[in-house]
Amino acid sequence: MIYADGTPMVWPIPAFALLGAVVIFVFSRWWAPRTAGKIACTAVGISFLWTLVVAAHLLGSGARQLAIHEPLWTWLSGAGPVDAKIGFYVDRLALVFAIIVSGVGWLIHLYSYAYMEGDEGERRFFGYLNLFVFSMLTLVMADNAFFMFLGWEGVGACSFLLIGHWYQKSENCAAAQKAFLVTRLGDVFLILGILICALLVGVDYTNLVGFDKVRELPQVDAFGHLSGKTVLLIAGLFLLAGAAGKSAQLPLQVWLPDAMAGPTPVSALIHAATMVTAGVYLIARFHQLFVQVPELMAAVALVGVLTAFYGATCAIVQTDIKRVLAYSTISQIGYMILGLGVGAFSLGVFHFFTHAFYKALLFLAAGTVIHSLHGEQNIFNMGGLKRFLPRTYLAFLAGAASLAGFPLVTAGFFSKDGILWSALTTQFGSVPIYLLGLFTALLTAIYSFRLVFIVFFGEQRKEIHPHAPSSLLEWPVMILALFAVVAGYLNLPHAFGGGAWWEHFFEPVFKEAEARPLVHDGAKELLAAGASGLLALVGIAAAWKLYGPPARRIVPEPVIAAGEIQNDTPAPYKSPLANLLFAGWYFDRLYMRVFVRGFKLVATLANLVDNVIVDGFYELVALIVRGFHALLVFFQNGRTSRYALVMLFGAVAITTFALMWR
Amino acid sequence: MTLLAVIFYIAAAVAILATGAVLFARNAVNAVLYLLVSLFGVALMMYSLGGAFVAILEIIVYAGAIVVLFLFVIMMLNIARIEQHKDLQPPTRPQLLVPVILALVLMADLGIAIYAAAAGVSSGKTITVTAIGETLYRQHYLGVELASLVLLIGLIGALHLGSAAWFTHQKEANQDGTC
Amino acid sequence: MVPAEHALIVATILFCLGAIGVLVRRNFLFVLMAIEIMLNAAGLAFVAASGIHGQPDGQIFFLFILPVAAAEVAIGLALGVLLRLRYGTLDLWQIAQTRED
Amino acid sequence: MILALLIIVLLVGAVLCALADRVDRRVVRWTALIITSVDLALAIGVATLVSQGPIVFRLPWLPSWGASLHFEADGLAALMILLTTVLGVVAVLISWEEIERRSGAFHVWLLLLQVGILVVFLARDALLFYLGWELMLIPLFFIIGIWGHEDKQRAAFKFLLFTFGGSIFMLLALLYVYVRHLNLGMGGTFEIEELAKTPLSASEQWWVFLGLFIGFAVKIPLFPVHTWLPDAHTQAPTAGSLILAGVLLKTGVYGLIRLAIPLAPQAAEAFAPLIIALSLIGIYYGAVVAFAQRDFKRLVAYSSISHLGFVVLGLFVGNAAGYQGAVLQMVNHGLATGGLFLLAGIIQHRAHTRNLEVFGGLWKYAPAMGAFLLFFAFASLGIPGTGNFIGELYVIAGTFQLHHTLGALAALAVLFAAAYSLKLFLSTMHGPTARPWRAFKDLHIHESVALGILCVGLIAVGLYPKLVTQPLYFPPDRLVPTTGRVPERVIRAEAARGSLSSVSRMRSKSFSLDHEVVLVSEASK
Repeated sequence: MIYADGTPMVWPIPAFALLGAVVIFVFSRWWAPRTAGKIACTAVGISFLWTLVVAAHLLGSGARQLAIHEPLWTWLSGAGPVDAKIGFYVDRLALVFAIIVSGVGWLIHLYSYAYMEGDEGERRFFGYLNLFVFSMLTLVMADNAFFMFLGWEGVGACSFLLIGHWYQKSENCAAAQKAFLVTRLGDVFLILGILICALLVGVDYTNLVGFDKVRELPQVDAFGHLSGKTVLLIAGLFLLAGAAGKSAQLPLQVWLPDAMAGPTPVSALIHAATMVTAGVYLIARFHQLFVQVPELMAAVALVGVLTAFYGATCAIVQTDIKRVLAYSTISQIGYMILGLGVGAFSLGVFHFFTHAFYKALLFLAAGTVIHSLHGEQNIFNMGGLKRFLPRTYLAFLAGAASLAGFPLVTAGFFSKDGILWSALTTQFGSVPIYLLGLFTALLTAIYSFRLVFIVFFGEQRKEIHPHAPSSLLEWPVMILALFAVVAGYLNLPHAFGGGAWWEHFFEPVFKEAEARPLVHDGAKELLAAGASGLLALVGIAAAWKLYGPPARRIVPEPVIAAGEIQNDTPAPYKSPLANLLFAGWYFDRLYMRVFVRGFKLVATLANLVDNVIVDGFYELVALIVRGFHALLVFFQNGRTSRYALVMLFGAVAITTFALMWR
Repeated sequence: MTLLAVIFYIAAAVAILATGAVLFARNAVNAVLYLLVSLFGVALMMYSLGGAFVAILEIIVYAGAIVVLFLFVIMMLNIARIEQHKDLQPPTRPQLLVPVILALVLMADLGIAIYAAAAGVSSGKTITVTAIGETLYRQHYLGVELASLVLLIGLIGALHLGSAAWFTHQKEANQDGTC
Repeated sequence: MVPAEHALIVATILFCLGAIGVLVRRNFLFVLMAIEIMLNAAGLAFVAASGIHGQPDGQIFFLFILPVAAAEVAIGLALGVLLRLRYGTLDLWQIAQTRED
Repeated sequence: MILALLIIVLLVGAVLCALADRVDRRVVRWTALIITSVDLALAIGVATLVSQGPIVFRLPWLPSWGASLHFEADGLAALMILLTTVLGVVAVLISWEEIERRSGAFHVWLLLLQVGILVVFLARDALLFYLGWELMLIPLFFIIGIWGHEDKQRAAFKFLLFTFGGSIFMLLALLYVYVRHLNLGMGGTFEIEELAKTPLSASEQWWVFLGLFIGFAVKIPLFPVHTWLPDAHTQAPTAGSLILAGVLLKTGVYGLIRLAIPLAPQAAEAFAPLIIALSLIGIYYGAVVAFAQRDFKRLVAYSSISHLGFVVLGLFVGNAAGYQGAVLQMVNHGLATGGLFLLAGIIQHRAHTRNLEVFGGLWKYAPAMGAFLLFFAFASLGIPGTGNFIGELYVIAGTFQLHHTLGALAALAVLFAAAYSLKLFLSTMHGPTARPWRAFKDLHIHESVALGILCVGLIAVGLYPKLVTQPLYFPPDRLVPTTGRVPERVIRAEAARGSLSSVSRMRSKSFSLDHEVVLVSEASK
């Protein structure tokens, strides 16, 4: 599977994942459930290895090629702008995403091999998981926007299936449906954005250029004489809306907290590491377009920072361990979008890189906790697990520290700090955005360590004797913890004597688009890093004060059974602000009441209209015809005198007519 | 106003009144007799119009044969008086409404047509039987044949229906013993 | 000299009376009589016409009407007898009723 | 000759089925299966032969009027025939158990229905086209009327009267053109080619197009005249609604392409805005009402109104993308909605009800059926990887080129499609198991084969749409014209972009057959 000139083929990477899925779907019925898991893990494992082979080839010392372009066959053709091949294009951006998707994906497959043991729909689960990895890989490695859209929708479909894995409970189905429909709305905007780009410059990633020429166009005729800039702005906003849909940014983020209804490995893989970051990949891929229009970059940055703030505030008051992490994911992706919005594309991707590790780690550790507590998800029913799950505790601590941005040691610190620094210094960044980002960093530190102290410290609240997790649940978590700490050093900024290797690594991809001058005047950067590090420590101290074991509980402890927590569950807190934050600023309730109920009403009305008015019209016609029938019967009642009368009438009519006519 | 005209108008009046009487007769026999009177009226009119031979024929064939036939049947089916037979009662006013209107319209039409045609006055000379005979057998010989055919068919029909009636009557009679 | 129009008008009147008779009378025989009246009126019209033109053809036509009328009455009365036997009445409206249900 | 063979095989088959009925029910089914598979083989033969050139078969029929049995298969017709024969085989497969009483007569009607459809797709003679058009109705009337479900008589009559009413206008229009052609001294002929050459004034064309359009709109069905479809579908037996949804609706669109547009090109352009509006209304109306349905088949019926709205939209948008999307959607809709109707029949055969509220959690009892329903539900909402996505993408792209807000409107409809498809899937397969279904067995072999054929078809078109779009291009000049009214601004935008992406010169005089549309053929790309 290596081409003549030595470049490895790219198509096997998604092909193996797809093969695994197909084999499981077709044959697993006759095998033991466990074999499905084994097939799934091996398939993704091979994909991961092959990604490494491709990576080695690309990043090897004598690497001549910057990217591999491998068109397979013509897919869409003959329809004017809609022109696409099925083909793969792996440049450094796609490579990083592919490594994360297949690497973290593989670890999660191994974890879920143990986690999902004995589950009723195990075969189905692993089939969908493989299908998901396949879709995600095609998404990141497609060579044009239309093929990417295939992966994009495939990922949406798989998340629908995996969220609704335990389909017996109707809440899970409702959550799955909500996830699919909200992301589908985002996809509608995305396809429109792609179409505009296709009409303007074509969407083939190998030469995604020409946006600057379009910007100069005073009038673009295909779009009602709008100026080039406004057309680009519209296209960019559509793409941003598509990204917001998939990456759960404001205002389309309502589906992610409910998506926690799926099994925990699903949350880890889809709703932490891979799918939700598709929006980041999209904006990174179309950075040429975004950079042309400053207002667009401002919009992206604004959406990013607002979502980060929104996510952090909501995470503080959540009671379900997975919902805390879900809101934290929304917040962290907000940071990534912020990074892209201020022009620091490589740093945005770097934050994705580190976030994938520690968020997946946190989810998996949470999974182990839930698994060992037999499904208990409410953090206020947990406590003092430090003693029972020491290794999980250590990993969770590392993850939480990295999430909070514990200075110098964790990867989270470097990636978040880089974003905050560029938010301050780049041409697109601005001070208010930096300050809001900084404040959100404080909130992040608070809620991450609130989680740690409530779950692992203090005395045990409920008499649940947790059983020790199997090894397979623990060592993938350990590996992720390791990366969560080490990954930061990949982009050690100059201020800390590092070579900012990651930014140079992405130089060729984001060439001139890098609006952010790599200004590294040591002192200022050191000061900013110090500020954010300090804030992290302050946050941790505050969390210790508020939620640590010695502290008298200030925040009341709502006790709700696990699992039923949905956006619209009754508010557990007394203070209205806490309830507001708990229910995600009532976004979900608003959408449910306005859109969902509205659509149902319109549907029933339309159905009524169809049956009564449109169909009624034809029933009316039938009625009229029946009316004529009744009229004619009058003359056919069998009595001869009636016939004679009619005859006479005819005779008279004819004679009078003849007379008049003459 | 010659004698013939006077006769004509009197006959016309009698014929019309008699026919009206036929319509509103309550008794079948009275109706037939009124019919006879009406036919006589018509015969007189024909005479005054110069159709002496035809008038005679009318009396002999029409009145003599056809109306008498009616009388026989009425007697045979003994439907004379109205008491037993509800269907003899004359038409009520509402029943008459539509037919009368139509009839009036028809009369108006034909009247207009007649006056429009401006036929003028009858020539007054009676047409001799020889003239009738000549034209009858010289030009209308075909008509005569056809007329005979019609009569033949009428004969056969009456016989056939009559015999059918006779046999059914016999069967019923035998059953309930009355002759 | 008898004005021919009057004759034709009388014929029309007789014809219409006959028509009314056909329409309104319920008894079968009366309907037959009314038809006879109509036929007779037609005959009168023919004779009036021949009077006007002085040609014998009109009267010859009346001759043709006679056998037709005769045949018609013969068959009509025979039918009447049958009706009476079959339905026990000559009331057309009632016969129509019995035939319907 | 192969074209005539296509029809003769079916006629012979009908006779055989009638005879076999006296022998035994199983024999009838097998003969029907063999006949339809032979027909499918012939259709595949036709499809391959067509790439060399259009196949013509002509037989004198009514020379005095100038009507002849003129069958001709070009790319589009071959495609439609293939779809008909595939669905024919699937229809026989699916009614293996379902039709118990008088299955001989059922199969005879089924084969005659196919004859009618093939005649419509092959006819190049207006009279023959009309004959086929009427011939289609009678068999389906009996299929729905006799083997239908509870309210079958009413539904059958409604179906017949609606389509008949429509076809009267069509006949009037055809005859008018024939007469004009005749007394303009060009000789009485029913050849569509020649009829299209009669010089009609604008107002004449307007009326002719209106007549034809009404006839076809009832069949498609477009918005105001669609109410017969849900009734006909809910009461029809599975095979009946499969052929009705899969192919019969396409005859309306095919008629538009083959008859209405060539005969009245300028009028077609004048009507285009109205028809686009009607189809957009149809798309949204169908989707919204589908969501409110409680009956499985009625929901799918309304969804096909929405899909067909897309097809007509694509057809009248006026550019290559739209036209291609329309043809693609015709094929995909046939396969996807056919699959949904198969499943509806299968579920009803087991559960004896179509009420969605009663189902729930059937996945536990019938996972294979659940998987197929999942696939077809996602196909009908246009998930990429299936043909529907590509069809809708082309239509949306076409509409976008025409007018970007309309394009956005068309794109948004995809969200509504997702709403009703998910409702269909979730209310039957997912959710708590409402009633303990005892007799709910999973799929039999013949049912899964039938469904499998449709799945393979959909995925094949999804991953390699040139399967469908390739034959359309031969021969380019004979391509049935798109509305041809490509706005000037699109051409300039294309030219401005000329250097970067695909070259497409769209120059069109009018709608007539011989205008020169150079599309992105494979060679020039």
